[in-house]
Amino acid sequence: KKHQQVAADYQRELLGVAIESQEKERTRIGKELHDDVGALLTTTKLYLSQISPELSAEELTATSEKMRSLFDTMIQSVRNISQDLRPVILEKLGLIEAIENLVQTVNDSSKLKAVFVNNSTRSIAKADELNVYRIIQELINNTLKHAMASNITITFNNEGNALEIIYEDDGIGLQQEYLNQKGIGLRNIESRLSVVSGTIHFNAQKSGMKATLKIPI
Amino acid sequence: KKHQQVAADYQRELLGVAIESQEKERTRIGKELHDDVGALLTTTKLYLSQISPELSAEELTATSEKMRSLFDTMIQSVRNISQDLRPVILEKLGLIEAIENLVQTVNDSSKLKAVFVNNSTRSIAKADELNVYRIIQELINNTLKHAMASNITITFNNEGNALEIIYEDDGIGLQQEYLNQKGIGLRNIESRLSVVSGTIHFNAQKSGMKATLKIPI
Amino acid sequence: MSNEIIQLGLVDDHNLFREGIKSLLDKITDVNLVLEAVNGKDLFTKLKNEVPDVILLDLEMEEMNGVDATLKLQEAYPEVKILILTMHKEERMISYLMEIGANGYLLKDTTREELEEAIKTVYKKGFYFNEFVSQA
Ligand SMILES: Nc1ncnc2c1ncn2[C@@H]1O[C@H](COP(=O)(O)OP(=O)(O)OP(=O)(O)O)[C@@H](O)[C@H]1O
Ligand SMILES: Nc1ncnc2c1ncn2[C@@H]1O[C@H](COP(=O)(O)OP(=O)(O)OP(=O)(O)O)[C@@H](O)[C@H]1O
Ligand SMILES: [K+]
Ligand SMILES: [Mg+2]
Ligand SMILES: [Mg+2]
Ligand SMILES: [Mg+2]
Repeated sequence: KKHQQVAADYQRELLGVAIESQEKERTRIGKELHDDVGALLTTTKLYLSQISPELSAEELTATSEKMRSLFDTMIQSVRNISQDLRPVILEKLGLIEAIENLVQTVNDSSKLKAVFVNNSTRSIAKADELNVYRIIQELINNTLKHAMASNITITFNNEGNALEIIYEDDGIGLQQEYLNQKGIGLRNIESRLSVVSGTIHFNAQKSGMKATLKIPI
Repeated sequence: KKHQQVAADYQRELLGVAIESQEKERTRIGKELHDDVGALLTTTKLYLSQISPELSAEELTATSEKMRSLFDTMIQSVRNISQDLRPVILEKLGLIEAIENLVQTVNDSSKLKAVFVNNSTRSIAKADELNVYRIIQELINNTLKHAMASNITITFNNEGNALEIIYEDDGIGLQQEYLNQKGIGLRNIESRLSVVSGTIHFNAQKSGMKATLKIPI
Repeated sequence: MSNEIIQLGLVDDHNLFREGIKSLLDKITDVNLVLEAVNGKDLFTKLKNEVPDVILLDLEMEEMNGVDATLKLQEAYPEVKILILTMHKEERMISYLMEIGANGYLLKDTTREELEEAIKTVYKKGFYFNEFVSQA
């Protein structure tokens, strides 16, 4: 096959994966909303329907106590879903702050220790930031899911006319076979890189995994 | 440019649009959840904090009445968002029922009259159904948004080894300029067609718009 | 009409929602909760010990969902009255479930009064559809 044909097929495959993964995400969120938030809302409304002037003071207090705790669960659940969908920090404060925030969340919510070293002085286009953010998010998710690592290090450098991002973990390492037969996560990374005209390179390592990304500034 | 190069560029452009539109949707839903459901939850919880044994019967009834109506709004919001994300009828009952349901919703919620005529006897692959559903959904949304039409007709026919879908409205018609300079909606249609190896053809018409789609069975 | 005690089953995968329904049932006389299950599969295991008169059945559940459970109940326990209890209000969903043998359909954002009426009506008359459903 000619080179260009291969390129067209490759882009077409990435498109298929992008659409498939969007639908997967829609299903996941739709289910979460419906089964979780929806069920909690209807449950709370059931308790509400029991509140009436006939109730004793104790019953009234007990019922509103139950409702209060259901509210806290719902508020947290809606906040998580919407935060996941829309990284507000990125929108408001930009990429560097948003990565700081991701790293902080990892440190707070898992045993892993994550570090972000920012040596860059020039930044990428605003329009590319969300794609880079999603890529780093997926790399972190993969470390959490697959690596059994203790440390993550993310480094930003300026390299000529590019932002260089080095992502490392000290887990079990990414085997060559997974790079040949990628999941949705790694292919989404490629899709986003294709959109920002960036590259990714997985460095051979004795242990852990190391990826070097270049994003044109 | 060579033909193949053009094909690769085209697929790459579709990919960019797909990712962009996914992020737009995430932002929209994240906002909707945060502003509609999240804010209402907080309000409802405030009402809850007013409920106590000291309230008079009237006050208690009035407060729970207010809460009840807030619950109805929130439940409806969650239902709408999740229905939009994940068409359950399609998942459980298949494409034909799901199109029936779409058409019914149009008839119930707008002044438009929509008709679905199903002459097909053989069906497309289960895996392609969601893409076809999303395409028809976008065509309907476009009619609702842009066409000022009174009627929509959707017809399914078998045409050799393909499902033929004819989509018609009697509105202002789709001008050639929009086909040259497509929005996200029309390009998403092309992306999904590219994934299912289908085609779309916009027929020249005196008035209204007519599109003929072919999806391989 | 004599005051028979209605034996009720409750099938839903959401623990807190089941709790909420149970707290309503506590205040309904003549209805006795005799079976509680977290999905269709669990239901059929428990039916071996106890067969209720009426089953409140959720639709979205892992292992075996409410649609499949309805189909299987029609086969194995046709005398049991099925009262669907769900968030879904799509007309096609309702009519499909009616076709395959559900005896009633109730939205989850119900009230104590409506729940009581639905259980008792399904038990006595063999069918119950609330206002929303009869508009369909
Ligand atoms: N940091 C890592 N350390 C070890 N193995 C990894 C790491 N990242 C990815 N892998 C391996 O590469 C595979 C492919 O990753 P990819 O993100 O494409 O898919 P996934 O994470 O399995 O699923 P998805 O991302 O679609 O939820 C993983 O299943 C895992 O085996
Ligand atoms: N049924 C129709 N009748 C008349 N004009 C139409 C119809 N469908 C589409 N158009 C025109 O084609 C344009 C492009 O449609 P497209 O779906 O790509 O974008 P959009 O609907 O404007 O925005 P989006 O779909 O991204 O929300 C529309 O803006 C509208 O002018
Ligand atoms: K029955
Ligand atoms: Mg992954
Ligand atoms: Mg559109
Ligand atoms: Mg459920």
